[in-house]
Amino acid sequence: MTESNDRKLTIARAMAESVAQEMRADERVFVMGEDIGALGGVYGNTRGLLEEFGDERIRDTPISETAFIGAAVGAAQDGMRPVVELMFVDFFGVCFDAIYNLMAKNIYFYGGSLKVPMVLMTSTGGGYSDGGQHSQCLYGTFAHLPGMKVVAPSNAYDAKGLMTAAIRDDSPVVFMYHKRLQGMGWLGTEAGATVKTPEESYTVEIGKAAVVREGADVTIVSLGLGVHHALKAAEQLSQEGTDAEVIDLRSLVPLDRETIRKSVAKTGRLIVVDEDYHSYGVSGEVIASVVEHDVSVLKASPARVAYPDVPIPFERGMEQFCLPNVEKILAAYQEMKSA
Amino acid sequence: MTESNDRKLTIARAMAESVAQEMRADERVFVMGEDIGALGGVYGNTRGLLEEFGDERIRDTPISETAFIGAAVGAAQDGMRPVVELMFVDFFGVCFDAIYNLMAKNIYFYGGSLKVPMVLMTSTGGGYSDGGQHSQCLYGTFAHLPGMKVVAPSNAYDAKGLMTAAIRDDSPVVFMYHKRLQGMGWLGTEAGATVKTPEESYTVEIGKAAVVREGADVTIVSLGLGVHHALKAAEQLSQEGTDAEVIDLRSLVPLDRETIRKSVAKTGRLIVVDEDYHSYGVSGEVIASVVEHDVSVLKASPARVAYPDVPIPFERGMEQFCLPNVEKILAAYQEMKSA
Amino acid sequence: MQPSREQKLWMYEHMVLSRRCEEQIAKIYFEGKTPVFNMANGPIPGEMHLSDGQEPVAVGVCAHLDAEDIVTATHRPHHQAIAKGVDLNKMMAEIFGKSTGLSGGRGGHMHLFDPAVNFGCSGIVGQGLGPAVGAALSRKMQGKPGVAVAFIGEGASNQGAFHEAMNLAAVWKVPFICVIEDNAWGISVSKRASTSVPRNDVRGASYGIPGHYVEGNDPYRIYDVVGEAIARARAGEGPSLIEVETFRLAGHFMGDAEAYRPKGEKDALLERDPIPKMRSRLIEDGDASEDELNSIEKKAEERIAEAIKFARESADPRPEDALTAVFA
Amino acid sequence: MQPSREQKLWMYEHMVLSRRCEEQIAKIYFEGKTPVFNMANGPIPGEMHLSDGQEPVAVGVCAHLDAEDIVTATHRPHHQAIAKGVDLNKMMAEIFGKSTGLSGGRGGHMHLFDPAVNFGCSGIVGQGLGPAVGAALSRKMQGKPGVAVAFIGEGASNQGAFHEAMNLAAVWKVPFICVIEDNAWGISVSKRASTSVPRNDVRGASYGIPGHYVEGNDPYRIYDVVGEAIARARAGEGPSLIEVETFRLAGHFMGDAEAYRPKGEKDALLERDPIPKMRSRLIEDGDASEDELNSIEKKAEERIAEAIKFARESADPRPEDALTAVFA
Ligand SMILES: Cc1ncc(C[n+]2csc(CCOP(=O)(O)OP(=O)(O)O)c2C)c(N)n1
Ligand SMILES: Cc1ncc(C[n+]2csc(CCOP(=O)(O)OP(=O)(O)O)c2C)c(N)n1
Ligand SMILES: [Mg+2]
Ligand SMILES: [Mg+2]
Repeated sequence: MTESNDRKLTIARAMAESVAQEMRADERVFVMGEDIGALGGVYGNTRGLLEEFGDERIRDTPISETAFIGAAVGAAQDGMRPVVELMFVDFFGVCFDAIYNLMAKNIYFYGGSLKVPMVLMTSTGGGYSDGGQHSQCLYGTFAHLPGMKVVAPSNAYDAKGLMTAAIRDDSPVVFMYHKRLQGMGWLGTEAGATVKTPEESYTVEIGKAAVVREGADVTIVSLGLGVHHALKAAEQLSQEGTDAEVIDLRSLVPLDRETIRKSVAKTGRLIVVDEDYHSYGVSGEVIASVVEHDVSVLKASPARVAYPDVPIPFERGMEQFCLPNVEKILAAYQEMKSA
Repeated sequence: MTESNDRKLTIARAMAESVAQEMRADERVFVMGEDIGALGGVYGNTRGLLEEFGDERIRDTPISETAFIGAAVGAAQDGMRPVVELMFVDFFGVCFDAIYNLMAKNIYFYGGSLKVPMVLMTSTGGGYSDGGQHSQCLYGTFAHLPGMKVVAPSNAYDAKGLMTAAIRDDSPVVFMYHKRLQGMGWLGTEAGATVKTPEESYTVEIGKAAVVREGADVTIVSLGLGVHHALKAAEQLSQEGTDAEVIDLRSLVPLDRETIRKSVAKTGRLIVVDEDYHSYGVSGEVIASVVEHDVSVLKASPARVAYPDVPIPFERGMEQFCLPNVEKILAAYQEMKSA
Repeated sequence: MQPSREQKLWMYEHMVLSRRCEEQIAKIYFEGKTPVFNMANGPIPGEMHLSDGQEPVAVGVCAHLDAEDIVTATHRPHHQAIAKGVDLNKMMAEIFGKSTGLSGGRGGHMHLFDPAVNFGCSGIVGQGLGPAVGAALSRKMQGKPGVAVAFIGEGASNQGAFHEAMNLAAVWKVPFICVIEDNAWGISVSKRASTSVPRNDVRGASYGIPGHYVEGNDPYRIYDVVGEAIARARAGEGPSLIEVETFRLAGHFMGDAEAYRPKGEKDALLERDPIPKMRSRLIEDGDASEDELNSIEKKAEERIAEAIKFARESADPRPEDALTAVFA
Repeated sequence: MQPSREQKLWMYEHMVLSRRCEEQIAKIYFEGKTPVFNMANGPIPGEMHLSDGQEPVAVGVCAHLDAEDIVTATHRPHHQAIAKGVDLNKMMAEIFGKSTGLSGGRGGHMHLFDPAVNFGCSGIVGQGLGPAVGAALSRKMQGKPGVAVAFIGEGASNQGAFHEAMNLAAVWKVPFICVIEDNAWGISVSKRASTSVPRNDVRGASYGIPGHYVEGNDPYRIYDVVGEAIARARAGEGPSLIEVETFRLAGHFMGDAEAYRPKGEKDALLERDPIPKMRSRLIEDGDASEDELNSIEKKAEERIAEAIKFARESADPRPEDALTAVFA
């Protein structure tokens, strides 16, 4: 018999397990979104919930993101704790007012006298030829605007713990899960995302990055799928005698600048890997956060491996050309070393 | 009699003049938006147009931003050249799909076989107690996403030239004008924005920053209203014998990294002034663009004077506490020097 | 459904309260803004949307509501807030941006939130619809009483959020009512230029729910029609859509030159001011004496004066408090 | 309005073309995706939304359209593209992601754009509505002929974009028609669970425009009702809203297990396949002989085979071309 703490879960199952546990413990928790009922979520993260909790608490919605995300805010303010899904983050354009201007600002407009305990979960990422309106990450877009916490796990352990923390948080949390980490076979899952995950409920603190590999020569900062690229690159670098430290941000808001700065102070070198668009996003912020604090720690110009500033093409060769990958990380390090 | 080239215009009038000239020259140009007809635009930038061109070409719209911005895209693809207004940039949340996913991506989805010649003009900025849903800049939000050019003038000369360039551009251009530069008395206009503006038509190239003050000791990069703060800070610094160079970005997409890098290579010091939110935005991007290119040019850690990551409060003291200003720029320089 | 005498007097009282509030704000708004009008200056800076003329809608609706019921209001929220029972001192202090304000000065006049009476509003046209539907859903799921009313303007009825919220409320059959204040203008754009139907009541059919139009800016008729819709909602029979004819006697916001209005419109409207009209009616119908009404008016004046005094005398927030209350 | 014999044969031809297209794509889609199904692999990677069963809507509408007319289609666009006359080779090459594709492989199957016949589509539910209204406005302003048709699904009718676009088109009285393909499902969510009215035709009244519902997934009836609406639009009488009953014989996308469908639904639908139905009818009505239809079918098969050959043999785009065509 497998011990509970040996059990491996996909991120999809880890998310569903967290939601189910919180729903059992707290009847104010409920789920809304498109195809999260009978279908169990396009990315599997609500599978099994309808069967256990019924359609009052697991609510399929019309294709009306503005209304149902706005409704989640209203319900959260009225004492419920909704978990609401935006099927693809790419769809945020039809409902961002309800997210960034309403969900994210009402605590402030209430002067802190009310809570807005809700989770907005949304899928991110490309790499499987889903085209320019179904493959974006948009991490920077969400993280730029105040009033919402933003998390993005790279593995099932963190996914479960962050989801539980998010549901228990009295502020709105955006939970961005990467499709290629979900463990849906039909998307070609990254194996490293499926890890040991305790059955019992636990939380992972929102706002704390994880040093997922220690090293002394270069710091590679990433999130979501990029963490796995970074770890693989680190493996290869270690064969050449270079010892890379890898930081999994896990949370974009709050951003754990301490952990990043400490690491770069040690290694003197920084590469940021981000599947979101290159400019005005995560990669720029991480670099600026380091150098504004103390530029002298850097032994070389920092580098970013990010998605270029172009819409995401459908065709595989073109899309792969644009995506971050292990080779690009290695090349960035080579350039850094030879500069 | 005032010579034509001595004539000073407000940004509002400069914008309206550019649009009028282009409408006279090209009957495909027309204007759509809320209250841009009889009212002449809440910020005055369409004043006089209805009288000259009539309500077929100067179209007041319903409060339906998704529909009329989407319609502008359809009209642009069909051979027209719409200039469309989103009254406050803060309202982008109700219609961003039509902007970032449609307007910005259709040229790509057409494989370049069609043009999308349209201008989206929108007002930005706070400082006059209009509260958290009417005072944002959101520069980073627009600049982060590919497929749209983004300009933000700091004075009437640039505003007219950039508007003319934008209308003549075959790609979508977002024209972000700062309310406190418009020359609407009721908003307490920054005097430096009202400058000599030729009557004849001309363009300012999109994608070129301007060195608006030369200096050797520190580079201050900004845009819009921030440029005026920067210039005032530079004046004060010069009294202490410090010679600041001020760069007016004018355009966020494309971003003129060359001009910034050249300047910082000369001065060795960088301060970015941005009224948009601090994290994941313009300030981080500018800093990263410099250090990723060559970190060794910096003699001190770069600094940013940006809007903190909080919603914009109504009350004057709180809002002013958050906004960039001359004192904060001077303090940033002091800290940089003493570090 | 007819209002009782007490309800009529309550309505009159709250219409007068609202009007006195707006009159005082209008006056104070110009402090510090003369000789040069600069919106950023004075004790009440920023945009200011007054509700003069629209008071009947607020009282006709809120006469049916208790503190536990939910209201999401618009960018023009004072009459609605007052009718819903928002704390007047805290509301005025918020409008002045004081530390004692509803949100300690963070919100301002477009962002009045009072959890004690379940009142909220927003600066984005149509933004309150979703939250009202969600609050109504919350009550239904929790088995708790309460209806949710979203006020919007007639201009907002062409915003996508309207359609989505109406449909969602109808599909989920929650206790929700959308009340459209038809003041014929969305800033400078007339209803005719923006709305494809003369009256929004017909749009109820798009959601399989009752649609009503109430003419005449008449508090009693509003009370009547809204009462039925609220009874329906409380009985679990689902949402309704009600459009109410009203008018604004002021500009869209303070400083609005109103040049877009046809000549004579404003004067004609002033003739129809609902407050003197209700006053005469109360007397004609024998519902109140001059004295009673004088006393109501005097009290209202005092109440507003007190709120203004409270606001003026309250401390400014500490500037650095701008950084607090972002998260719960 | 009844289709002529030529039009009927044109309709049949394009229904068959579309069906052969989908059948071939369905087959090829699995190349490289067995034994392990991974959407990212094979000559046609990514999501794939097939239109089997919905062909009558596309042909019933497009039989009225010329190349100059505008169509904005959905995420399920093949039948609409084929009926609108999109270049088949380039379309297939785009679906395969080839350099010869409509956008050189940048778009893929959800982003088929052919300026030669004014055809576009999108991956966002309801996104095509605004552009269609704008194109219609453009024609009106330029005094050029042309109507614009936006296709959407019944699920999309609850998106805010629908409401805004309908209202705008009606206020501006532009030559625009919204055609709703009611296949009863939005992915796994039934129309009943998402839409507050059984039929969207009633929503026309919200915009003061005609609303029609066409039953039976019947190409002739669709032709009839759409024809009137298009004539109206061409005559400058403004927009219409038409919902058409149809059904999808496939899953929402390829790989959809369709467990949400009630038992027996799929089999019942297969019985009602519109293509064999039209075939029999053409013969019964004496509009075509077996031979003629066989020949149409054979040609369609060949045409699709040719398009696939073209696509397969075309060169891949250069990877670095991903960086081009961002701006005009
Ligand atoms: C989404 C959005 N678009 C535009 C605006 C700007 N705006 C504020 S009030 C207003 C007019 C609203 O008209 P209506 O709904 O009739 O309300 P009224 O002002 O007449 O009370 C507009 C266009 C906004 N706040 N939000
Ligand atoms: C704004 C938006 N929300 C959600 C989706 C995801 N999605 C794609 S197709 C679809 C169902 C659409 O249903 P319907 O409009 O009936 O069209 P059908 O698929 O039945 O042809 C959904 C929810 C999307 N693409 N865009
Ligand atoms: Mg109005
Ligand atoms: Mg459907």
